[in-house]
Amino acid sequence: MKEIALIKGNEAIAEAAIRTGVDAYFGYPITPQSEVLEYLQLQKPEERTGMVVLQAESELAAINMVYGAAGTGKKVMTTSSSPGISLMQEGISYIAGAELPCLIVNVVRGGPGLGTIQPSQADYFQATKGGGHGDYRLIVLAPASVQEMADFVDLAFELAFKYRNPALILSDGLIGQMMEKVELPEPKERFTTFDQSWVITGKTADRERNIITSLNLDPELQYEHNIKLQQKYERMKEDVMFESFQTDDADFLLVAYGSSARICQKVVDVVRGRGKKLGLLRPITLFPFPTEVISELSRRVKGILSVEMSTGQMVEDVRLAANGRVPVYHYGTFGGKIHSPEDVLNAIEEKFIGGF
Amino acid sequence: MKEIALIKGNEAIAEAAIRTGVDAYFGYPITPQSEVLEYLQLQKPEERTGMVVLQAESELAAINMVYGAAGTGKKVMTTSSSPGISLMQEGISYIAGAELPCLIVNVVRGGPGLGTIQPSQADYFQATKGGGHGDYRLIVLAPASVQEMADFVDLAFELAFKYRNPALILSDGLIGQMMEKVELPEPKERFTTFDQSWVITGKTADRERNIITSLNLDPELQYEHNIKLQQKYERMKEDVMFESFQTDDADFLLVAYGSSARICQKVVDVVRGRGKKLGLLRPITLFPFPTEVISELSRRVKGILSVEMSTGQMVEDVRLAANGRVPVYHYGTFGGKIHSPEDVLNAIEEKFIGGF
Amino acid sequence: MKKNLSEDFSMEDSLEQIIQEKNLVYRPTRLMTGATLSYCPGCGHGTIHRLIMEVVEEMGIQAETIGVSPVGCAVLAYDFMDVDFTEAAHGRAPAVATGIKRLWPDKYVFTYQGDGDLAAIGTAETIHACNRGEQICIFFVNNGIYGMTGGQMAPTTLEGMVSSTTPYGRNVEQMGPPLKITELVAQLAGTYYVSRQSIHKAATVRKAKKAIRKAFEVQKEKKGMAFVEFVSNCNSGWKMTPNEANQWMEDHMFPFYPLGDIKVDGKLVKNVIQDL
Amino acid sequence: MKKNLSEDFSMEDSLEQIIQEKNLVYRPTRLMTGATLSYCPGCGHGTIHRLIMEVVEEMGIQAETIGVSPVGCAVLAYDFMDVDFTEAAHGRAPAVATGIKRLWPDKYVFTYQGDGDLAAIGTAETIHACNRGEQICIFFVNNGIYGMTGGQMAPTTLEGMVSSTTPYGRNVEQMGPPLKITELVAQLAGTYYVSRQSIHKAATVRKAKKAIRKAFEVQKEKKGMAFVEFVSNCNSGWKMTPNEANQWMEDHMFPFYPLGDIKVDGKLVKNVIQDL
Amino acid sequence: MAKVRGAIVVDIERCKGCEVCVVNCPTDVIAMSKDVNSKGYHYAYMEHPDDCTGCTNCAIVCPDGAITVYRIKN
Amino acid sequence: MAKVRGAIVVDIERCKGCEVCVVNCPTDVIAMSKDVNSKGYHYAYMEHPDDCTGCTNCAIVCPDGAITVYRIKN
Amino acid sequence: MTEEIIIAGFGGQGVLSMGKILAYSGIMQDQEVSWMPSYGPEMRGGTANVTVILSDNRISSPVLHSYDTAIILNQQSLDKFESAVKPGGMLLYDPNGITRHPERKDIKIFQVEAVDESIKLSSKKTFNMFVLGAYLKLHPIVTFENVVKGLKKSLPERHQHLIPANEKAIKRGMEIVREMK
Amino acid sequence: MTEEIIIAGFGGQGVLSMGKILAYSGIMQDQEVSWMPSYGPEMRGGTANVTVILSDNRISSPVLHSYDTAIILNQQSLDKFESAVKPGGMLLYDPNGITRHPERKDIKIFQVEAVDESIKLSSKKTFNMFVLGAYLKLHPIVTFENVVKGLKKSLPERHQHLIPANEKAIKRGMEIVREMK
Ligand SMILES: Cc1ncc(C[n+]2csc(CCOP(=O)(O)OP(=O)(O)O)c2C)c(N)n1
Ligand SMILES: Cc1ncc(C[n+]2csc(CCOP(=O)(O)OP(=O)(O)O)c2C)c(N)n1
Ligand code: SF4
Ligand code: SF4
Ligand code: SF4
Ligand code: SF4
Ligand code: SF4
Ligand code: SF4
Ligand SMILES: [Mg+2]
Ligand SMILES: [Mg+2]
Repeated sequence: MKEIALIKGNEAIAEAAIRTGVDAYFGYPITPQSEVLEYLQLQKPEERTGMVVLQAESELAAINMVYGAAGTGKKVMTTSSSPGISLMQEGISYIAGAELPCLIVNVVRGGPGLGTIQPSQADYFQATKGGGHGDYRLIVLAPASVQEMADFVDLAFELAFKYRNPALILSDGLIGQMMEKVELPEPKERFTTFDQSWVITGKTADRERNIITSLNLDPELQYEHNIKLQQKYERMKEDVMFESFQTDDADFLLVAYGSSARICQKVVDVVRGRGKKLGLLRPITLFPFPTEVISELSRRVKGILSVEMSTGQMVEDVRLAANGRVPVYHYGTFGGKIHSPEDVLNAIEEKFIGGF
Repeated sequence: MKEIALIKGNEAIAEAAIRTGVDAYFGYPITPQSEVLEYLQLQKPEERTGMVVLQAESELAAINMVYGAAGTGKKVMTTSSSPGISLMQEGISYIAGAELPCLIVNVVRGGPGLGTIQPSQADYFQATKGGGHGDYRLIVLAPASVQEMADFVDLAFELAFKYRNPALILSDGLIGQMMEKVELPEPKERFTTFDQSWVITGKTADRERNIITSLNLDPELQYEHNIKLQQKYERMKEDVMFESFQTDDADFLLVAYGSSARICQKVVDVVRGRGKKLGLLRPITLFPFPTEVISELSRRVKGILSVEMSTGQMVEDVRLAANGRVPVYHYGTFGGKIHSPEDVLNAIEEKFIGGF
Repeated sequence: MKKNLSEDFSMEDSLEQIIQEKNLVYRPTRLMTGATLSYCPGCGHGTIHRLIMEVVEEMGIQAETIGVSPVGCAVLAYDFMDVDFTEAAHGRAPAVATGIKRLWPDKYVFTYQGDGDLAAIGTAETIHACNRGEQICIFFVNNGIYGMTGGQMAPTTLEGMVSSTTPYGRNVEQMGPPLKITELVAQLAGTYYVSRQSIHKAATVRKAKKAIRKAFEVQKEKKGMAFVEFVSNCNSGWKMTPNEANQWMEDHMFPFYPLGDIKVDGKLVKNVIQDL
Repeated sequence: MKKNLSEDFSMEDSLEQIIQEKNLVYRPTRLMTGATLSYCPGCGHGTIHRLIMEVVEEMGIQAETIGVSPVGCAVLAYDFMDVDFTEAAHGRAPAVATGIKRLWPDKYVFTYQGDGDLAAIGTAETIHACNRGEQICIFFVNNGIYGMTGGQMAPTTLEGMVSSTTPYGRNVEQMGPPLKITELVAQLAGTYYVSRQSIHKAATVRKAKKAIRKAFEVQKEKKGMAFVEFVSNCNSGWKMTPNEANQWMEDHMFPFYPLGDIKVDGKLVKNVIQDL
Repeated sequence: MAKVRGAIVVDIERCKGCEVCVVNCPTDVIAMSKDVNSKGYHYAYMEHPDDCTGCTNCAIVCPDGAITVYRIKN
Repeated sequence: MAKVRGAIVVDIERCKGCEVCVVNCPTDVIAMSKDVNSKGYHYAYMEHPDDCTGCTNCAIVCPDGAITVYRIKN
Repeated sequence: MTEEIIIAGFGGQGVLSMGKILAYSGIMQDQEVSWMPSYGPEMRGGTANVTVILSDNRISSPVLHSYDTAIILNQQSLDKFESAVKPGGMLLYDPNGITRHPERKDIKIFQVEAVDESIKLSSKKTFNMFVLGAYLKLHPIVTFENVVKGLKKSLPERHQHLIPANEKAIKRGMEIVREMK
Repeated sequence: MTEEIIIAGFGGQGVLSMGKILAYSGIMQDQEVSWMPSYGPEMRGGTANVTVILSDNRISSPVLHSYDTAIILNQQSLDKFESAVKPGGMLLYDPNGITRHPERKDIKIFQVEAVDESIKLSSKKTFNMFVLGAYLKLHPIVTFENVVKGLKKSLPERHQHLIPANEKAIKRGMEIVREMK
């Protein structure tokens, strides 16, 4: 029987990390995600599973510890929130360039700058388009419940190792701080079966040196390297994930991820209750983005509303998917303000004039 | 009579900064832009104009020195290249959040990670969509010549002070390292006529404290602050800038900025020489993006090719502008490899089948 | 007899007679804004704020003073001290202050930073601003913990000390020993005055204020960096009452972070090595 | 007479007789890959690489050793030293090495860093890795300049020294004095062995190699951080010939950066304060 | 012999009831009220006003700047 | 008395002509060639082979690891 | 069945843990639950609130702007949340420190003098359990047995000995709650 | 008129400054110019090249993959750029150190023995000026006077005394250039 717990999203991440055999965590405190490190330290994962947990001197150090440790081919992660994730951009670009698997969690808060510590979804661009320099992409997963906070840790590592690419869980303060009933993941061996031939272990006589680097002084080689990366990003499409709520017969479509999707679910319930055909498409992977299904739906619905706790970021990807076929609107609150189902309802009434 | 010089793009930035009365420069060496700091130090700007020049201990320190100094209401700048700019993302988000005018120059090189030191345009997303956290935008100018490297310094400050917003010059190693004939800007007083009421000067009896901050613990206030920022970003559209080459009668359109636009100019010349109607639209401001003119042109041309030294970034904004009216293709080299006019010609032949 | 005398006096001198403007011997400085401090009851931040403002008031330099607040409990310092302020990113206050001071060389610039801010994430900026001898004051509040984010371990957390990220006490094998950053910066040529103070007792408050005054005087004369550490309590983070916390501080913090001047007039006045 | 004797010998022993495998007394270690070094003629990086590999060879730990290369001229160190390597972002090598070592506690991990990398942008990572006493070796090449990017001022650039960003000499008023980071880290409890060496003369090379050996031994015994600085030339950046540069180094660098052990067996063996 | 007499005024609304003043008063003048202020804190007051010497100790250690001190010399 | 005799072999293509070996040879054995190698460097060679004691000084200071040393005792 | 509750008061009054016990109790009887706190910078004092949802179905939005029940423990919270109770819903409050009492006519209003009672019984630490008891009396959405199970689950080891006191407080809270007319 | 030139050789041979003088000379006679170097990490030795364009019209692309003229100073550069000369274009090279000579038949090929001549005249530092002279003899796109002006502009103060030597070298270069058949 599965073990049930009532825990915060942040704690779910930490507990899942221990259970699914994450080898190391390096992090630095920042609201609203400090519970991850705190929970780990309390649980003595060194004793439970041998997991290494270290509080770094900064997010900069943390991401570079992750970079170093990820080169050992083990499962390594960090968590932070918006300003801390910004500090990691150089390091993330290096990890992507060196093609290392690892997990980064951003429990987003309102920005820009110091902003607020309240929930936000305004780091979508940074997560999906590469906040760091150079052409790279992260695998981006957007959990919408505490259960998914727990489940996505292992999922993220599966994908990260499959593609040798950093994965990012884009959560927010709402899901991080909220408690829900969670089925805890089954304990898993601290061991991965992924190809480890590239790993730094110390060079033995039977092989060439393994080198973890993102440098190619020769632009021709770097060009080739970029092509390889692009092909990998293309391949990731096979792992695109989303969830549909009543989209089959929908006249109008909401697109929302993470906590906004939770709120929109309620909206769909309410609107359906009024007999109107509203559907919700929830991207689970933000990269790869579920472009195809939205493109498909855009042929069937009369309009699309992208709902985000931002001034309008994912809406661009939705528009690119709809490619002018139907109007694509944006509704958002931001700066740490959370929209209520009522807010979204109002926006729907306003945008889909006559629609409801 | 104007003074003519043969200097590198990087030196043009530095000389223009001295001449147009920039008050301070804080920076850290990185190829391919170290000449900016080197040129400044050689010129003794402290003596020439009183300009402050300081080599910081890192890009992190540099951007935060800029943040501090910009609060004095003076003209303050930094320059770096891709990895260094990634390190600045937290600071840039703070500056945008606190609404401080300043100038950041990114002389882009190939990424991701340490990548190469050769020219690239792969930091477009980072520059235009906010590589840092939270909803903010930079004013982004893309020079295509050494002359514009010189001219855009003052232009950037004009815009930065007009909107109290950080401006970024998105250049690359090609323009930074290249020498061209430059008309040097007229010397200008080290003085700005912009509103300085918000500046930290020391609180006098006749006013309230001036506070530079990006913090609003109350999400309602941060929400209001974000709305104010959004309105500002909307207003910036009045300063959108672009250059058209033979777009009036064009059947097909190239869109390219910066050094790619230089290469595409040659392509237009060649193709026009063959009697085919190719045009080029060069965005000068990447934010605000010339969405309207491209949208307009998309009603008239048969296809659009976005040419960038990246795996495809600006092309998204071009697609959003074309909104499905015509096919929008991408052609790019990347990773520090520069495309030649011939490369682009081939791409045109391939994409616009039958077009040429 | 004395007591009787005293009782006599109390008969004549009613409180009303004493509490008169002419008898005023201490009022909180007007350079505190009056806004309710956001700090926990008994937290030292308020006292340090007030002392800084008293010195600014006494030196008459309000109109020339700019503060830089950190990310930490004192992030809102600008709501309380009535001078112009810039709020810096976590750890970057010395760089921010450098930027301000280089452009306003004749104004007074100070940073106000916690131990997480100054000695963890901001280590590089601290060391280099001190090494360059920036003409600023750094006021460094060492409460051995990250107060604002809920009491996590700071670089200054003592060995064995419990925090929310060292629930079983700081294990120096794993996490390293507490860092005496003040002793380190004292050795840099750019620092001119370095001192460690506390503000939990009336006597130490008086000394601390003198140190703050000295720091501003150093800045006035452009002699280099003036760096004053305040060992203070975070009763919330330590999970004690304020008075318990202050007592614990005397018993545990002071032996490791001894009070007093460390560098005066550009010269070390203490064997900083021994103390490390 | 002696000379005659010598001439006699030269008659008998032709070069062919001497140059035989059995007479071999020195060959460059096989743990250098053989790739042509990307360094300028006479640059010390090559020698330091070789010494590290000689020690790794002698200790027989190639299969357990992982290097971390910096951003700096030695960025391509992994092309030359025949061990597994990770290339770190500018200044972050100590954090990267921490990550590796914490997961491979029984392997040997070393960083190789320049003065810009270690003492400017990487100051925080350096101080904190040393303070935590990470069980790694840091090999720190102090050439007083940013070699790779074209000879800009480093934190270690001497007073008055010309570089591409101090074309009129380092002005310590503006830019601060050179920073002796090695003396600072020697004072942290986490460092167990700290030494300063040079590799421009045969005698100093021999000493330097001993220091490297000692550093690896410390790591073997998990005693804490072993930190070895090499004062070296950047003849390109200094705009001198290699031999001029080495002479200049003796005349100018060594007085400020005196050679020798600073901390041995966890104890300071030098008055680091005096030297600051 | 001239006797110094003092008095303090506590800004009840600013007081957070931390009791730091209490232990810093050399003559044990101060105690905490039974009542709470509008923020729910028990505030400081002079329980033994006669013993106050106006030494200002309490005021200068008060983190919230809640105390004003008066003194007369008789 | 037994006399030590040495010899060095310079890997001409590895040598970058830095001359560090030259000043480090106690017996002034080494000089720089007039010719250049394929990278354009004048390389080191034994100008006075008879004086070489095989002390290895030159080899251990050579940044490019271009020198191998042999020695015999007679 | 779905019950959407806001609990609001001063930090330190046990608002969050009351919500947590409620949520745990829900789990004990196989309900879906969510517990969404307000959060802010660490500071003693200040206000705190938590939204708790118990439901037989999957819970969509954990964020609400209107509630079936509001449990209110200070004036600021009353000012903020009185209007957020759904028509026909319920407001339960402790009158201690309240200067402006609730006025709505379209909801049911109840008082529990938990502060006074907890002082009276020298049981200040279980103050929030009196309130919880009052709530359970009015809305027995979870059984007493499950609440005790929830308590056991949510209290750390070192506080398990407090369970009897808590049980007592809950029961007493059930007795002293009264409707306002 | 537009002239697109690549100059390539070892670092230290004065490739970049030759290009710079040429560009300056162009400016002196009111042409548009661009000068685009290869750049890399600081290291003595290695190869260096620069693309120089002189034109009467606005210069579009400063990056080229084919050239009117290639000036080649070592074998690697010859290998790289021989094929990039436009048909009908010109290749000028110094035979010193060249093991595989240019072979194209559709371009004009010239030699200047600048290394030898500069050694002969003990003027190794002005080596690149012999090459420049040779080029100018073949392509007098800028006048000698303007080249001297360009020299003056591009040399830093401390090297101005070298101008006469440079002038001499240019003139000598003009004399010793010869076409290969
Ligand atoms: C880049 C970044 N990382 C982390 C944080 C979160 N954070 C805020 S305050 C703080 C620590 C504050 O501790 P300290 O400097 O000791 O100040 P105190 O609150 O103890 O006075 C942290 C880690 C942040 N805001 N930004
Ligand atoms: C974040 C970042 N900033 C700056 C640079 C540019 N950079 C490369 S190497 C270097 C300095 C190297 O100097 P040092 O560490 O002293 O090494 P050396 O080359 O002298 O051996 C700099 C600033 C970079 N690559 N990344
Ligand atoms: S958390 Fe600690 S440092 Fe922050 S206000 Fe409270 S007592 Fe002071
Ligand atoms: S630039 Fe300096 S440090 Fe770099 S290889 Fe050359 S001499 Fe060595
Ligand atoms: S002024 Fe002195 S004597 Fe009076 S209450 Fe305060 S501390 Fe006590
Ligand atoms: S020190 Fe101040 S805040 Fe604390 S109890 Fe005394 S008067 Fe109140
Ligand atoms: S081995 Fe010794 S004696 Fe022989 S050449 Fe080398 S340094 Fe000179
Ligand atoms: S030290 Fe080595 S590289 Fe330098 S000249 Fe001698 S043999 Fe050649
Ligand atoms: Mg602290
Ligand atoms: Mg260096």
